[in-house]
Amino acid sequence: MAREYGTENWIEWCPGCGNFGIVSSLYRAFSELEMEPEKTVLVSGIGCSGKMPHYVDVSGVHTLHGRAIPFASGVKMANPDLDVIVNGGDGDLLGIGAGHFVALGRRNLDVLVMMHDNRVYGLTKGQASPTLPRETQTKALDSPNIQDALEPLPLALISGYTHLSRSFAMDSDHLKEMIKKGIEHDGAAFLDVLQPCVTYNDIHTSEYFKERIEKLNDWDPEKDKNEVYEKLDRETDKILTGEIYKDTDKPSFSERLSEGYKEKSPSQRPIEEDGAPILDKEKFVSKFEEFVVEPEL
Amino acid sequence: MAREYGTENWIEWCPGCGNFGIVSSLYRAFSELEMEPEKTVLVSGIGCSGKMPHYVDVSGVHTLHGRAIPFASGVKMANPDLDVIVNGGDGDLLGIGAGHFVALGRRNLDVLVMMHDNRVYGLTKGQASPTLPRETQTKALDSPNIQDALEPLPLALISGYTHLSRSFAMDSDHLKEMIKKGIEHDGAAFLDVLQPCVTYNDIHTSEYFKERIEKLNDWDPEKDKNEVYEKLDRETDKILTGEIYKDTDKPSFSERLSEGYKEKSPSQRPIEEDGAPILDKEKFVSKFEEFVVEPEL
Amino acid sequence: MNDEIDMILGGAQGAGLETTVQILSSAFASSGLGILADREYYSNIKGRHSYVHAKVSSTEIPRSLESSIDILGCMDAETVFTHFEDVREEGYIIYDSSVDDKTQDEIKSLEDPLRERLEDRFDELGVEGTVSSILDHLEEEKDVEAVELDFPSILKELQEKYEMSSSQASRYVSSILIGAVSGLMDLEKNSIEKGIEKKFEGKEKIAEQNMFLVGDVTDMVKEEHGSPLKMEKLGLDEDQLLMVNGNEITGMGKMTAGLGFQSYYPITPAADESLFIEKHAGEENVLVVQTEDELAAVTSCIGAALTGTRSATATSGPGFDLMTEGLGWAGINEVPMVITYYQRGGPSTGLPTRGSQDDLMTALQSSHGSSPRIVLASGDHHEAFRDAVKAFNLAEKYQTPVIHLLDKFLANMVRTVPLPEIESLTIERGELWEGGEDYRRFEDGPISERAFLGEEVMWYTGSEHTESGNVIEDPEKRLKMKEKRMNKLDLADKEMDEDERAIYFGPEDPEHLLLGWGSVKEVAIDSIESLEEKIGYLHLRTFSPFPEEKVLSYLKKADKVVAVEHSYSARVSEVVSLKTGFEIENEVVKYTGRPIYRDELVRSMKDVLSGRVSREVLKHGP
Amino acid sequence: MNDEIDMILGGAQGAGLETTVQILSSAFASSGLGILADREYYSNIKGRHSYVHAKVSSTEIPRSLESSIDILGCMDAETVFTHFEDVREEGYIIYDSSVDDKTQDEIKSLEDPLRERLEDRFDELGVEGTVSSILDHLEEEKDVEAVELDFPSILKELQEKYEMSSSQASRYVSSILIGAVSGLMDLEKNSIEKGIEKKFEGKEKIAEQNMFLVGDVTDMVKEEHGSPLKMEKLGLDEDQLLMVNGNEITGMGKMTAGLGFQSYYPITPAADESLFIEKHAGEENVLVVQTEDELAAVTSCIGAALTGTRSATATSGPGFDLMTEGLGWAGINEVPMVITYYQRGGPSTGLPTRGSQDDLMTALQSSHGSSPRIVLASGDHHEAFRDAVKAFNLAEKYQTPVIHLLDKFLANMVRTVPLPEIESLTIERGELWEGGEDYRRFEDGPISERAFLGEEVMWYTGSEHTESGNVIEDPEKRLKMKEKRMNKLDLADKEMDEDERAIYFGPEDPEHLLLGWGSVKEVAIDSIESLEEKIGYLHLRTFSPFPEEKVLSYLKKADKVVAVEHSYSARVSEVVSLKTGFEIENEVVKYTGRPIYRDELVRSMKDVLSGRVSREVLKHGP
Ligand SMILES: Cc1ncc(C[n+]2csc(CCOP(=O)(O)OP(=O)(O)O)c2C)c(N)n1
Ligand SMILES: Cc1ncc(C[n+]2csc(CCOP(=O)(O)OP(=O)(O)O)c2C)c(N)n1
Ligand code: SF4
Ligand code: SF4
Ligand SMILES: [Mg+2]
Ligand SMILES: [Mg+2]
Repeated sequence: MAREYGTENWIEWCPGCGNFGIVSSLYRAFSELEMEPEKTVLVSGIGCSGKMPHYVDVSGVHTLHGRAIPFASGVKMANPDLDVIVNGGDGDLLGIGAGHFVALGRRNLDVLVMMHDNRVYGLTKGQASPTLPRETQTKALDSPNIQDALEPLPLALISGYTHLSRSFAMDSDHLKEMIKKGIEHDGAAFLDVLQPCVTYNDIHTSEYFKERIEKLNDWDPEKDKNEVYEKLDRETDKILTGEIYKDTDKPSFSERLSEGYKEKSPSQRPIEEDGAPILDKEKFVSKFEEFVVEPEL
Repeated sequence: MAREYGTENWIEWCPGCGNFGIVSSLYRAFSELEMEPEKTVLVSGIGCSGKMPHYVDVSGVHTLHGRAIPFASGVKMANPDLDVIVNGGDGDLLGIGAGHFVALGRRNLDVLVMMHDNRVYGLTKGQASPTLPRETQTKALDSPNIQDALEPLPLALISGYTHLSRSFAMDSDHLKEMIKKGIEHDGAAFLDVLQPCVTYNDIHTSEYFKERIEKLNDWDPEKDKNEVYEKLDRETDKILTGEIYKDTDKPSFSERLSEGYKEKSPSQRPIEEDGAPILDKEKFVSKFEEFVVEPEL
Repeated sequence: MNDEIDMILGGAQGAGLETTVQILSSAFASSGLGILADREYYSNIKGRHSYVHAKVSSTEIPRSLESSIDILGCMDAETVFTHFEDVREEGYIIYDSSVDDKTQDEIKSLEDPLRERLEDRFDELGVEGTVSSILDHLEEEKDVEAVELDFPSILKELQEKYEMSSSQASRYVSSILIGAVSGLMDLEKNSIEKGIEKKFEGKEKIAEQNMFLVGDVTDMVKEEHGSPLKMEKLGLDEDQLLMVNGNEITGMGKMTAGLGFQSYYPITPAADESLFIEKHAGEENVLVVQTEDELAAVTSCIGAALTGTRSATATSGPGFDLMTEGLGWAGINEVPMVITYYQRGGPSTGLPTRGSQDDLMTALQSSHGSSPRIVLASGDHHEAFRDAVKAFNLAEKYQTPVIHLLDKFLANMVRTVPLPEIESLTIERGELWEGGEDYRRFEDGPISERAFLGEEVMWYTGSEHTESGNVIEDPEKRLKMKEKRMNKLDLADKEMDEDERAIYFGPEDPEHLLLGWGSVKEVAIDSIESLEEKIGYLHLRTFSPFPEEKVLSYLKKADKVVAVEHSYSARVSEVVSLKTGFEIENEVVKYTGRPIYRDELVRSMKDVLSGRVSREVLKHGP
Repeated sequence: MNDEIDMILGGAQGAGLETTVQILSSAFASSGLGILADREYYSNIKGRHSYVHAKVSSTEIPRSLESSIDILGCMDAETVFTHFEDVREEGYIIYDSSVDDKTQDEIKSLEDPLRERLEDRFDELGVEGTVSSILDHLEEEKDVEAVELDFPSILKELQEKYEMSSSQASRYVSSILIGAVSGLMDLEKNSIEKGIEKKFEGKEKIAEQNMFLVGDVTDMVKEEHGSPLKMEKLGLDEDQLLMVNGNEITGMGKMTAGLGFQSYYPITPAADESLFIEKHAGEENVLVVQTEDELAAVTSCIGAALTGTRSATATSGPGFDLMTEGLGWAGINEVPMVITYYQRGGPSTGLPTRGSQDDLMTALQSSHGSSPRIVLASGDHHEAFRDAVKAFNLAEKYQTPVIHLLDKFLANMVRTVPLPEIESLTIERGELWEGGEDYRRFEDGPISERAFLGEEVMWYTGSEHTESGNVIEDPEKRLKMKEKRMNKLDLADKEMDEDERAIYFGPEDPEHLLLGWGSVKEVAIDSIESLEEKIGYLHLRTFSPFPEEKVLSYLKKADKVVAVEHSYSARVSEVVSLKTGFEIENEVVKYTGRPIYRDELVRSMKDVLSGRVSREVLKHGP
């Protein structure tokens, strides 16, 4: 049975903001997957995008600008039974948080990262974000952008993410599917969500995206990286959406850990019995045997 | 006439360390380019690699772990007449500093970044660095590495660097040439230097690299990114060295700035005359005219 | 005729309030009135309630605000609900009569706690809860006059006249408020016109439409209510004034000082300073760089400073936290650089668009180990300008980082101020290398001759180092170099006039003392004047080096000392105790992030001076 | 027979000193001797001079070191040059006679300042400057006996016997030193054997070769010099001891406390703790994660803590700076997490492998805004263990971050200690959610019932928030929530025994008081015992909440109060002044990064107590 995943909090976004599309697709994906609210954790950074967890009735951790990924990593590593989803802005994930973005790929930790790709810093009033192309001048900029854009998908590919997809905030059916695929993937998944910012980005509007989006059809994402890289060629004026890359061979982070971890994760292990440490004196001495000296007197 | 670029400081590296090869190639490159010591600035991070500036008789800025690139960027932006070269470890540039590494590419600032790629954290006694492949267990590791390696060249390519090369610390002639090409390039250049760490990396030794290195021959680096990406294919057991990619079309950072900047950079502009601000009362009032109110009484 | 008017104008974030305020302020200023306007808003782009709380005066430039107001200008019903209790006896509420029947339940953007308080309050007052019921109540109880305007029909008229769509017309609500205020105060038509022209420069059509609407509403209001709030027109005694907020005046100061490089990563309430500088880079060609994060902002700023460029970065708490490692590097490397630090409500993301003075200790103590830093704090627009210049002079003179503390209140506070006295400013670059052989960056001490990168070969390192800047671990060299650096602060302490570091306001030989810093300055000065007791205000301007003697001399003479601050625990008392051992026993604090109002400070001071309480927590302001 | 021996063993970093010390310490310990060994080294992997300074005792576990020594064991000439003046009358120098002719000029790794001092010193002493000239001088002036060993020929013998290459043989120098010390002290052969076997577990051949060499040299030395330093063999009164350094015992404490997650980014001197835990993760399965930087270390640690896992991270100054933003988030979100903070020489990279206590204010004040944190500091191995456990209990009890301060001295200090009393430990998890409807994470106060992520739906945010953890800007809610959090610290202050937060050592009713914290503890205790004056030592263990009453009561009673600390400005005095207003007027500080020696502390205390000086800066140790 589908659940309702909304909360009673007033939604802060500007009327018409693409984030409404994202949150409603998320509700739908959660419903279809029947996500358990207590076992699902949305982790976000700071930005318009970062407010998302307050509007979803699963656990939410609204963190610091740029740090959603490491917060989420700690949660997931300590309790792998939770489904952990990161929502970040493009500034959040690829500007101040770029180092963590790259590092998550190296771990292939089973987390879905959804990037609200609006090409501006929404919440701080419209500065250029790392996905805004050079020479573009959006509304709040005093002169055209002088930094080049990063390409999020190739970057994620290089970083080691094993599931890559892109969708559009205004195409709820498609986005919902991509969210589901990202959640279901076992490993680090990255979903680039094209998100119109109606207040500050007067260039990459809904129409702009609609005109350029080309949905991947008949594309088997389990491909070689080179092929994927080539497919993502940025020189064309098309923006591909869909499930672009998938690698199920590479072990996820928890598979890389010891057997013991898989059986009992850090959050599940008991640490005391009647208030006394599980690691009692006897265990202590045998565990740290090499440090124990028995003086011969 | 060639100059001597050594200093009198005792060199701290372990006997046999690949860093000796790097510094001597740098001396040679500087000699051949006749670098002016006052106009040349070596900026480094923290690590064995970070000690480099103290051994070279040009200006040296030994900064913080991970921050060599932004320090260097400030120097170069404020005084574009200086030749600025960054020396960083693989941990320094791709671990703690990965965000800056990516950001430099977006600016295409005219700086050469040389990465001492020894695949370990040398100065902190041999932990895995971001270029150490998964499942590899170097000397100081208690168990095999569980994080995947980053591929530095593809990452630099994606990030927007316009000059990419690789060389080997023990091949001084080749490395010297790569350093020269990197310095001469106008834009962000990245040079991946394979560097044996004789103390902590017993896997990626000099022999290891020698067996695998394949020098690029007849390769015109002014190629399309896809082709370069494919060429760098990591699946093979070969390690390509040489000048891999070059893009001379993309404007460098200073070319992106205003005419005024090009004429007089921040460091060259006078700010006072006889102790009084250049921006005097009259200039002030005309500059900030829109804030000036003349009450009509 | 009035010589002072207090007002609040409110509306949803993004609905045009900014425009209203800019045009009105400019009109006030060009009519020769002094203005002070605080801007309150949520961390939100559109939809949350925001307001401007202002005082206009015909006799002086106002220094502080009152919690009660003469005019409440409401763009929407939420403004009525949020502020109705602040209107004074015989005050005026301008509002949209088409929302007469609205109740708070219909207003989704209202936060729950306020909603609950309103419910209780309506019960208490016996008010039904519609907008009109509130207005009725105010009229009955406080003789407050409602300036009823039917916004939709007024806009309709505009829409028809200029053939616009209704959604286009809805953007002109700002001009309804302007017109109403203008009517009540009988503002000169051409001062409003000037304001509108300035605002809509290059968009004549829009300017015309706004003028039409303003004129229309002005007439309506005058007809109905007269101009009961017409102001005396003494005017201020200056022929040129600036109308600026704190971000702007600080940016102006930095540019006057010769700023060449400013790095920043966007953050409220600091970013506007950088954007201001970028926009006005002009022929001075200041390079403003948006970096990838604050780690890069501080380190690129240091890099630029090493080339001899006057370099700065601007940030607030979260960004500053990330800068502390870089700050330590700048300290050990004796780098003259400036961090302009705008405090906002913490901890963590806290109240990101609200004011605070809670980061004093952070500014003084962050970054591990010890190295000298200079910490200045500005209390108003004038100080902000002068400190911005001074910061660079001190940074270069003592070759050490300078933190310039400001806050959100000042950053967003618009004010008319006299033109800064640029003639009296000097640019001091400190000891510079004059050329010669064998340059060593850290030779002699405490101040070494400084050469710029590009002039000589030199080394820098964050490790302990020799005079040449090369790494050393030798214990005696360590002692020497550490002392060299720390001695700079002692030198600064000797050389910097204590009278500039702590300024006293008030009667000679005060009985009691109010102690504060930063943006409590003006409300403190106004308050001591309103108190019967003989009380002075000691204003701290420099925290490092700390003006110990002067501060102690005032503290010791006072009967009661009261610290006033926007923080939970009166940080200034902690600093005073740390630096002098003097324990300040009374405090008035506010940490809601809203400004301190004169009347609440006066009231609380009475409580404290009478000995009834030793700590008072202020709360006014929604 | 001796009951105490002081020694320094020195050699180039990476040349085998570590092995020497491990084997010798283990031999001492298993002979029932107490040992304390400080490890001094450069920020360098190979080649720079490093040494171990130890005290061995047959009557007790030593608490502090002396600046002069009985044995100087030199692996190379640099050791002779660096330490020769520290050898006592009638002491012993073990050295390689093949370097007899070496002069300091040939030793490239010597730092220039030392080189210059040596030159002057040789002039003063009228010594030529070769190794042998120094030994001659010592023999003449101080009756110091040289234990001459021809390292090359000794190694040659080994080489021949076991058919190794000369470069292989050169790695056995460590055993020459072991043999010589063993000979002078007449150590039991089987205790050495045990040490060697432990060190070379699984490498029998190597163990055998080392044993051979040790035996060989022991015999040579005994023959030539007898065993003048044979120790009494009273032994310690325990049948099981631990031999551990501070990193290890802290790691053990954390694991005993139930640590489940530890994040770290490598940094000296903290990293070894994490590596230790990783290595011993065992069936407790502690997850140790090397993150990409400290920003990730602190934030992933917080994330893990939210799941109910006892989580920690360990770092030192530069890393802590980067953690401060995260710390504020943990504060406002009431997250129980532990930062184990190992101080080292600052500012900036400073002296990265040397000790300091200069980060006290940093630990207390970093991170903008205000939120509660608990700060503990350990003074020795025993305290480190107990505090590691306590840190988690307090973090969970008060639902707030805890900073556990340690330093490089303790981190690397090897010591024999009694087995920790695990039986007396409790694990306290604080108020936990017991289930029910409508969970709200921040309900009630000051301590809310805590549920873990995974148990209930809940929200966290770094912004000011409601009881549910949703963003709010309402001023009254702000007041309430801020107070709720700050009140936790008041509660902790009430509940935590002041007697555990500040511990007094010394005579009843002392005339004077020495005040310190962290690793000055034991040298302070030893020193007051050596002074004639009636003086006590007050040891601070908890800085937040600060044990104000107890501290003040001691301070007020004392005639003179002297602060002792490894820092430039005696941070503890600043904290005391800040918290109590009491100004401490005397201080003994050391900031070379080398430990404080008992004799120098005693000497300086005499100067201070006599009133000759109020500040003394200690310098001993190369
Ligand atoms: C350390 C730090 N620096 C700066 C900020 C200010 N800040 C808040 S949101 C934001 C950027 C938002 O842009 P993005 O991540 O793209 O999110 P969006 O609002 O566009 O969804 C910034 C810089 C902050 N909160 N913390
Ligand atoms: C903020 C901070 N964290 C950690 C360290 C400790 N540290 C010093 S060097 C180093 C890593 C060195 O590895 P790499 O960058 O690969 O350089 P290498 O020594 O291998 O040349 C680390 C983590 C530091 N100095 N600063
Ligand atoms: S500013 Fe842009 S991204 Fe933010 S809520 Fe408004 S429309 Fe959306
Ligand atoms: S540890 Fe490795 S990288 Fe560092 S100096 Fe030694 S060999 Fe070179
Ligand atoms: Mg964005
Ligand atoms: Mg490395």
